Amino acid sequence: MLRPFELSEPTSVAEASELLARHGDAARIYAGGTELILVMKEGLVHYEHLVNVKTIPGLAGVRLDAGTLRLGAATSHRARERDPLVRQHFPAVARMEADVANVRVREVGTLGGNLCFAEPHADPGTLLQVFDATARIEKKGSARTIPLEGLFVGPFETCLEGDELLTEIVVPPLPSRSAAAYLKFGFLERPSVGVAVAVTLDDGHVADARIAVGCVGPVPRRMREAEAELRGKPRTETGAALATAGRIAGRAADAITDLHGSAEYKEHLVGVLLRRAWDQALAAIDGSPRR
Amino acid sequence: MKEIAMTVIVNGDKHDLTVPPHETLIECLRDRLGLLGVKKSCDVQVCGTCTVLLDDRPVSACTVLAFEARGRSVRTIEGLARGDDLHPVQEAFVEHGALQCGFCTPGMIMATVALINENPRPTADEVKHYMRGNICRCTGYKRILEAILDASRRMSGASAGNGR
Amino acid sequence: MAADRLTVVGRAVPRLDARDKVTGAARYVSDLALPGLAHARVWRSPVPHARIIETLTERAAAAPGVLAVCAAADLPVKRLYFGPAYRDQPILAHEVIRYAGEPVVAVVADTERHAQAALALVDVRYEELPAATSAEQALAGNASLIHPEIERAGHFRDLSGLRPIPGTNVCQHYAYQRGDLAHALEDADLVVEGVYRYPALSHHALEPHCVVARVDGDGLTVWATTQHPFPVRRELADVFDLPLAAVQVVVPLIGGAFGGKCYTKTEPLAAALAARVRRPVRLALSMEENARTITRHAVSVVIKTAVTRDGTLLARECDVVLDTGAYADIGPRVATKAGYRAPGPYRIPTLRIDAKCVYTNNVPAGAYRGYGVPQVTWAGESQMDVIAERLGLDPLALRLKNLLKRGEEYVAGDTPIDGDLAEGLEQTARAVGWTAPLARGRGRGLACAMKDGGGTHSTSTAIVRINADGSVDVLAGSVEAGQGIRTALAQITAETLGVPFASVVVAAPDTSVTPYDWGTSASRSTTIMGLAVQEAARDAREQVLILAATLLDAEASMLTIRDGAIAHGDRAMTVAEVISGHYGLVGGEVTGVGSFVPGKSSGSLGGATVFWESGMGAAEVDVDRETGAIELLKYISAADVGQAINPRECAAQDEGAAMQGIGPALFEARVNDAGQLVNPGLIDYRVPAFTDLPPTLETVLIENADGPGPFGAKGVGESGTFCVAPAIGSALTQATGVRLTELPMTPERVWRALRDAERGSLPPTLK
Amino acid sequence: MKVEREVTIAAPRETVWDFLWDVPRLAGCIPGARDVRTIEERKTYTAVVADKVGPFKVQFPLTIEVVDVQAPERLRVRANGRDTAVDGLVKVDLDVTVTPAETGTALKVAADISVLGKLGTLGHSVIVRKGTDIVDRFAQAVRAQLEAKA
Repeated sequence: MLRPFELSEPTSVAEASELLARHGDAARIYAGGTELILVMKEGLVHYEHLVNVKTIPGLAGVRLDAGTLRLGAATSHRARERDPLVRQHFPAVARMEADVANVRVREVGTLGGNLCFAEPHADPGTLLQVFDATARIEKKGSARTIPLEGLFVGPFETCLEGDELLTEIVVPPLPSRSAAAYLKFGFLERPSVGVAVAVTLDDGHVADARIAVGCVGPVPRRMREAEAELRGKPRTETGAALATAGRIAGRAADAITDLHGSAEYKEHLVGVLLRRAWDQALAAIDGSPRR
Repeated sequence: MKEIAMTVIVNGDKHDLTVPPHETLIECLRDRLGLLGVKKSCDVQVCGTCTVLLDDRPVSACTVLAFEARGRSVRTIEGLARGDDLHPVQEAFVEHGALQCGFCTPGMIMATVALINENPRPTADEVKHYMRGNICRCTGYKRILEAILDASRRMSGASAGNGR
Repeated sequence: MAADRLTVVGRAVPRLDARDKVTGAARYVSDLALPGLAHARVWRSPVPHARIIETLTERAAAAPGVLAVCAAADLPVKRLYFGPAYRDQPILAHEVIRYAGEPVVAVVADTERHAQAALALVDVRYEELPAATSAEQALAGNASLIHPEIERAGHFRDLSGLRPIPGTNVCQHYAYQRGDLAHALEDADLVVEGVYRYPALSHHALEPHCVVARVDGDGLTVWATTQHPFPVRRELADVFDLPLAAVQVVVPLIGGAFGGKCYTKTEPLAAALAARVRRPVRLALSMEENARTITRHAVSVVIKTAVTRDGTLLARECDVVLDTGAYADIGPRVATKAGYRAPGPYRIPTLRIDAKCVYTNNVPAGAYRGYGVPQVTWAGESQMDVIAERLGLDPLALRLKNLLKRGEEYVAGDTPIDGDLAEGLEQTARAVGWTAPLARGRGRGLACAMKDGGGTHSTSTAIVRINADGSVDVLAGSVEAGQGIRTALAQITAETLGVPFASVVVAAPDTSVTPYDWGTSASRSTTIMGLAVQEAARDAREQVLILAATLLDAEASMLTIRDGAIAHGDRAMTVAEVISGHYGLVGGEVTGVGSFVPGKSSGSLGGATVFWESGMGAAEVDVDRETGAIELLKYISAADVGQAINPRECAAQDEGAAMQGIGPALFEARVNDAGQLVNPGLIDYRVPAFTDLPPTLETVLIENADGPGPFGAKGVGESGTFCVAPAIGSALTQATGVRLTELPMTPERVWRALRDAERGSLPPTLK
Repeated sequence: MKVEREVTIAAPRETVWDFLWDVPRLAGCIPGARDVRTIEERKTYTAVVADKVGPFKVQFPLTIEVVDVQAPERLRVRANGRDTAVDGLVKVDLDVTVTPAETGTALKVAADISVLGKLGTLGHSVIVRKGTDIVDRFAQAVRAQLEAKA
């Protein structure tokens, strides 16, 4: 049962930022509420003041800007799951969104809410990193853009200042002869292991390889040491490199033993999902000129 | 604490309400409007017994706040039948025995209406994916799947009739 | 009455409660509101074992809207302890806390919000005690006694013979032996032994427990989500020292039960709080609180089987240990039944069974669909496959060779086998394509099991009232928890009376109106309450025919009722006309009474089973070798229903039971960390979802009209849960060569077994 | 939930053992601990431990009880406390062993941490990670104190 709180409905980022600054720790941004309302109902945390960002025009929307995908922080998972532009130009993103939680959470939950609540067992924060996505963070009078990877500080913790709002995620297109893929594993309500890859081929070689692992560690992270194993390899001789990259990424993921499984098993799964996501990405490249 | 005045259309009826921000949609529907067909079970958005349609989209009434229905339409299980004339999905659930204890049935049916509205002839796998968030502990899901596929056939085949 | 001349029984008529349930009109206890209703919330212990020093309730009592804050001593009751087997459970923890989650203090307030807010102001000072949070720990020598002395409740005849082991945490010890064990072991060509483990489960019926209690005058009315209205009435009568007639228990529709709502749970607390505040009180639990109220028993089984080279079973030894948690609930009977059914549906000359029901500092364990059979079948049937493999025999042939035949004796004194087990298993094997070639990497497995159905010494009484307009009221204490009992009883009544199905209404159980019934569990209601209803309907029918005979001037024995009318020569009268004709006014009614009382016999459990409920299962799986994930492709379940009263509902019961078996087979389990339940709610406790429906889920109904129930019916509620785990387990083995002995067969466990097998270390089970 | 960490400290065993009884400085090594008070010398202490996981702040008034002392090699302590705001309860059984090692002293910290009540539902993995993190930082802080001093 929720304890009472004040709701304010600013109509601009500046107004929202001002409200957050004024109320400090007692205030929290409220978008879809699919995670925030749960922990408040559970009594784990209480905010005197919720700042509704859905009343700020311009935060919801999916636009394609010269091939770059601009995702409003307040757009729902279902919007990206079903948007023709996303499905055509960023099919991996649409597929990932289609498997987030259940259809009701996807109808209401937003990208900004998912990323800023920063529950370790989540999907968008992992996949979007392999697109080198950036996050646009605004507050009254100023704005900054950071790599999405930098947003996550720890479980349930981001780098946002008290009066800052995440307003947009910008997803640049992959180069030609590229494709991304995301696979996850687990049988509980939240995923146990998530691996994203983006592969670029050039003249039969791996021109670029990007790998991100989520759900296993405290935050979703790019695995650059593992990526180095694959860059430059002939596409037909990546077997050994993928195995090594899988081991490196598995260890670097900082797995722990918990309800989702043992650390050892999670590390193993990182390797398995990496190879399968890799194969899926290559198949996508072969399937069409650019994905 | 400032209450929010709002107009909402629930099952076709207009209601002018003032709700505190912390009131959930299920509290509003059950306690204020007496719509006891909306069921509360897990209260953490997993089981789906509280599924209602907000502008024809399935949401968890246990976690969506009541004021979010401001200026929008809400449809609950009570709003499907027209008098004694059941909605095709309701009919299919009865005929296929797609219910036993009935506690998941209102949510299951509302999610099905939303599914068919969005995807008139879903495949079995599409039904399973869409309905993954509606838990049933009694039936084993087989007859619910059959009822949904049958209802989708009838509704898309049904030119006239109440294929709402 | 031969099956072909049946007009209502045997037909898939729509459920009586279907329309209300698909329109949202169905009402459950959790929907009930009464004027002046107060709301209760419970402060639960965070620790598994402690001595209560002091309960600090002043601040909570002063909080807004609070009507009362009660610890055990504050409850206006004559008897604080209750329980169906032992009177060992306090309404609120008294002096000692025995499990994490145990209710210690209750707050009653005018609104739920006020009750919730006041709960945070309750504090309890306690001194932690060493806790035994597994059966092994509770059986260890140094374990402290969780219940130094226990008092038998004396409510049930079969539980009067309980045998706790003094000075230990064993609250029931069932032992049975026949034949010469040493001799059999010598004669055997192969002796196989194994240890099998089944996890504790949460019922997670979608409607959590809910009770509304009201004290009026000197009596008490309780609306409760219970499967046992009459035993709850008896318990409440004891707690408040009231005559049974002054206690009314009403049970509307229930949102799923599966055994979790058997016997008494939160009813005494709600009633005591209502008595304290002199206002009706609603105590509605959350799903997480449900998981801290009742569970399925975690069970370990050490099983040893002696067999000849050609696969003839000579002897079987079963040592079964059940973790029954802090309070016995109905655990002692579950342990007894688990032991009794451990050997399996086979002809085994020599047996030694030992079953122990062990107190621990975990959440109490009680009834759960299958009542011990899925746990012991996991062990027994898995071992049958080990034997088949070691002897190089086909698992189907090995079972057919040893399955008891119709008329054979399972145990001296118990009812001979009343079904054709071999036919059921063969049909199951055919349906899964047992002999068809297998795609690469896949595997098939099958299993069979049986339980003594119908409960022990259980009795039911029913009343059938034919009203003056010909409509019929059935008054029966059976609870509708989704299994379709109201529809079945209406079909039995309509068929027996010869009136249209639509004219029959089945009342909700209300102990002040519906006659005594032992309870709704053990797949008993269609058979036993069915017989009572059938007898009541015959009684009413005879009375109508006698009245009609006088009005039609005919011989009663010559007359019959068909479609609500009695024809004689060219004259015909409707039942309504007969009744109002007799009473000479529009009113009046004919009332028939019927009851079922079990016969007396010696059987090992002190009572012969009413029927045998057999279940067969076959599975086909594929296995992802890299992740260990088992993909269930096909599951076939066979149920011997004798005569299906409603074929669709029978099949639906079996499919639902199978899905409840798929959960613990593949992923479902409570995680207990030193007495702390780590996964109370549905985010971390995985119940089967839509995506777990295999491409093929098929039920085979076996109908030979050979059951003791009306029209040859038997019970079907539980058999679908029996065989899922062992069938999937042996399919896994056929596909990959590895064999697991502990459920659930999660991907990680399968992966580890595959990896160990690759590294050449002996697969864990074949010691 | 059991967490074990071992660090070798470049300091003689007696120094490490004595440090364990220098309550104010030892308390300084417990992340988020303050207001450490001695109730009964070498027997019972109290302290307030505040910490947070993202937005979820907790504050536990801990009573710390020395359960067993086997000087100079083993010390067992039990701490528990309740955060009434979040209705969470933490229980820690700490088993600290101090044994000589080639390059100084091996300090082994074995903690059995259980977080109960509402807080427990935050998610099993978060608690396991937080518990591991606290024990790590405690062991490192002790080493830092002793090696700086030595």
